[in-house]
Amino acid sequence: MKSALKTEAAAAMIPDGATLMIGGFMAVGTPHRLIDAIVAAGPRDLTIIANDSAMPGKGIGKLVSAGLVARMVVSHIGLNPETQAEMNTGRIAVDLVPQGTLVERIRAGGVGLGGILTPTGLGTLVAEGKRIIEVAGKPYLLEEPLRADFALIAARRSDYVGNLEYFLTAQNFNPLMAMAADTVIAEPEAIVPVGVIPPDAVRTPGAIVTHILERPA
Amino acid sequence: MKSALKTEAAAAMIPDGATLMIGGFMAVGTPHRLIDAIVAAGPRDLTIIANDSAMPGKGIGKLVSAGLVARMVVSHIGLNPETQAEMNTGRIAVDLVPQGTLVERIRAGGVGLGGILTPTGLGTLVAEGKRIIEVAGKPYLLEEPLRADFALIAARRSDYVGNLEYFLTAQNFNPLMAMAADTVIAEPEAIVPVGVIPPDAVRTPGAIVTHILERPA
Amino acid sequence: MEPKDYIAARVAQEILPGTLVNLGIGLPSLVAGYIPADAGVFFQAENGVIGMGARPPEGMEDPDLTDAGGGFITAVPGAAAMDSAMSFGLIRGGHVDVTVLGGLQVDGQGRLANWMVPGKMVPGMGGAMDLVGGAKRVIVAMTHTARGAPKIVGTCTLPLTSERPVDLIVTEMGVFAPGPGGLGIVELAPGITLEALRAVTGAPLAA
Amino acid sequence: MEPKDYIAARVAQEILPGTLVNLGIGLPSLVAGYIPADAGVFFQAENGVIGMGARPPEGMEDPDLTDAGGGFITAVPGAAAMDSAMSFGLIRGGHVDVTVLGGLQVDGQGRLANWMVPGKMVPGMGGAMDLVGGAKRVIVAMTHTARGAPKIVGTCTLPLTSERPVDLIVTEMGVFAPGPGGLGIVELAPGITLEALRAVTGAPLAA
Repeated sequence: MKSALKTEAAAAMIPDGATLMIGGFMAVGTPHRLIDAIVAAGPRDLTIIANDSAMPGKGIGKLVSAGLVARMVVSHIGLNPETQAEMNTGRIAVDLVPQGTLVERIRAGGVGLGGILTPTGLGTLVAEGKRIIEVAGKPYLLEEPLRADFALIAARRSDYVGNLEYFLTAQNFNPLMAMAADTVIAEPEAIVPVGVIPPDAVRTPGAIVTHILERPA
Repeated sequence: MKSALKTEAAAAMIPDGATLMIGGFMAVGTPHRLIDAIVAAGPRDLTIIANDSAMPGKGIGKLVSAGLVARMVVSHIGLNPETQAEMNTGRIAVDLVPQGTLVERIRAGGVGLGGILTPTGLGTLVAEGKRIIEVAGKPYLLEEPLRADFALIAARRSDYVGNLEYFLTAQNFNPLMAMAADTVIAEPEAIVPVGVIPPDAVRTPGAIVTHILERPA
Repeated sequence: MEPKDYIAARVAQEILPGTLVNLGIGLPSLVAGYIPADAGVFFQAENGVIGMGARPPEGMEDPDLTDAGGGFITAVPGAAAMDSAMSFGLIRGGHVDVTVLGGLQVDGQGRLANWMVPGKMVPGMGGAMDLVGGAKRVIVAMTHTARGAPKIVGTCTLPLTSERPVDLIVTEMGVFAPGPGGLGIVELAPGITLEALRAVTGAPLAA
Repeated sequence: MEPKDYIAARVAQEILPGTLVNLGIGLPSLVAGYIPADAGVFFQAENGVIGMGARPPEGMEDPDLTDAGGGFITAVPGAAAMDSAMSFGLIRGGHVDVTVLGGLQVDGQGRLANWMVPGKMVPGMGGAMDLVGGAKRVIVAMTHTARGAPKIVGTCTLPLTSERPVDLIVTEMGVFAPGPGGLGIVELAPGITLEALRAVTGAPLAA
């Protein structure tokens, strides 16, 4: 059982230079209250692992605008001209990763795999500097696992065990990232009593959730 | 939309020498009606990929007793003395695979990975004949994907799109195997109208299910 | 009819009933409007839903149901929601029947470039590399030229999306099947001559 | 008290409140009976549930809720069901705090053999190799001898389960921490002398 954590206390846990996985897809399924609190706390030189950098003024875009980000590992920055500009000036180092490969690298980090073999990226810029392994006569790129210091997870509901339920397309990377970080902070829209979420509706078991964020104000 | 398939018609699709993935864990979450119909139809020299061979007279154990199996890729045969005896006489070739590795090999076959790297099995009999790949200075076994001609899937509910819902520990390997076979036959306990299963309760999308078995008699 | 509408309508003819289809953002997303509702076609949005429906009426948008471009959508009866691992497992595992994508360049053999213009525009590949590599059939839907210059070229000068060739190219000038022997002509759009096509096509036409 | 009950009760003292625990079948499964219900310990059954509870009253068994041995169980409030990929992802990804497993042999450095006796008994490894390699802490719970022969040996003659050493061995004779220097003695069971231990232990004791 976990008691809910104050949003400011959660943000204060994140030091300069931390690596954060942040759930969401174009700011849908992103932990918005945590991001606002991190912008207020202002840790520097963050590495962000996420699907995308959203848009200026929304979700992860707020961390970019606040100048807190040193490096991003993402699949898409097309809707955030600020990220593109910061990449071009070299202020933010951006690793672009095919979305499916990003998913599998995060999953590998969470489930203890040493890497995965994928054809995605063969013969493209993505293959540069990577090992090619042949299996059954076909070449594959060896892609290595990703892990983070913190995973910031948006969920629809949590109970006080930390079991998480997601909703429609707000699920996306959240359950994968919750497996792949040393400290997992879940930001639910609602917290319900233990026993209310049916076992088959739980997508992230509470055993791997370190902290539950307090209810929205 | 798919109309429900007669059990006998489903069993008749399976030729001699076919490779079948069959869901279930000690006969829980196993498609029992399909297995009975296959025993009746009697295809020979089957390869079975499954967690275990259950017990004599139950689930996959019936296929073993009927003498239909030439090869098994499983993690456990401890509760089925018939499988052990058939292995010892060489009548059934048994590949024993660590359960977590079996899961990941099936998943790899379903999601298009060329293989996965795992520490499980290093320094044991499981490592024999396998490649060892180093990532970040640590050794891992390269484990190759598994696929099947047919996946026989047990589900709690299906709709006529083929969307599948599972229940508690009857889920186990079913959603993974449904991704990894050329033909997917789902045996639901109930079939409900389209739109009744909430999108977030679907664990196997109907788009990958080839046939839905008729309701239980 | 605008070129993009012509292209979208023509691509729609390639979509068989009962299939699972992923449409890229922009022009490809228009294809959905030309598929009959009773065709049993399910559209995937790779951010995590199969059974994407049209934009909801105003006031009925849900912030937790969007497409891969972040736009509001609906869910058709029989829709399924999923995480990114399942969504891309479907794409990379060969479970998506058709993907329709835009293109910056395609060569005569079908190699596509659609994710960056070095030094100018680097949006990232998103799911494009996975889709081109993983879908059973890949269709490029694009205008035939960009500011007068051919987009079907002898050799892509932009970074490739995949080394796997696409299966079909649909433009306002026709339908083309790229192959080792060059660009095959499946059909020419009404009023387009071979000379007119050749003048704005950078790749050799197959014999 | 039977040796197996003594062992199970002693292992239970190693389980911290609020942890995620996987118990093997047989002797290890008895450990659950010695953990207070209010300790916030969640038990995983690797066939797909966290929050496994006791056997249900007769007539209230559910065929879709079983443990990894196929026996009927209940689900405690806050339980979560999952597929095998998630269940083993938790095990292999280091999310399980403690696993308690039986053993056929363990050497003084902690290498465990518990999945086959060549030519005699080949049940298969099930999840044992994943659990030994993946759990944060691995405890072996077993009787000290089998038909009078030591089960803690100088070198395992049976095939290893993992090259990763286990953290603790609990028998009816005491609690032992294997290590590179040999078998460390954490405690001796009441009435057990060092001589008595040495007589039935095949591995060198650490200084």
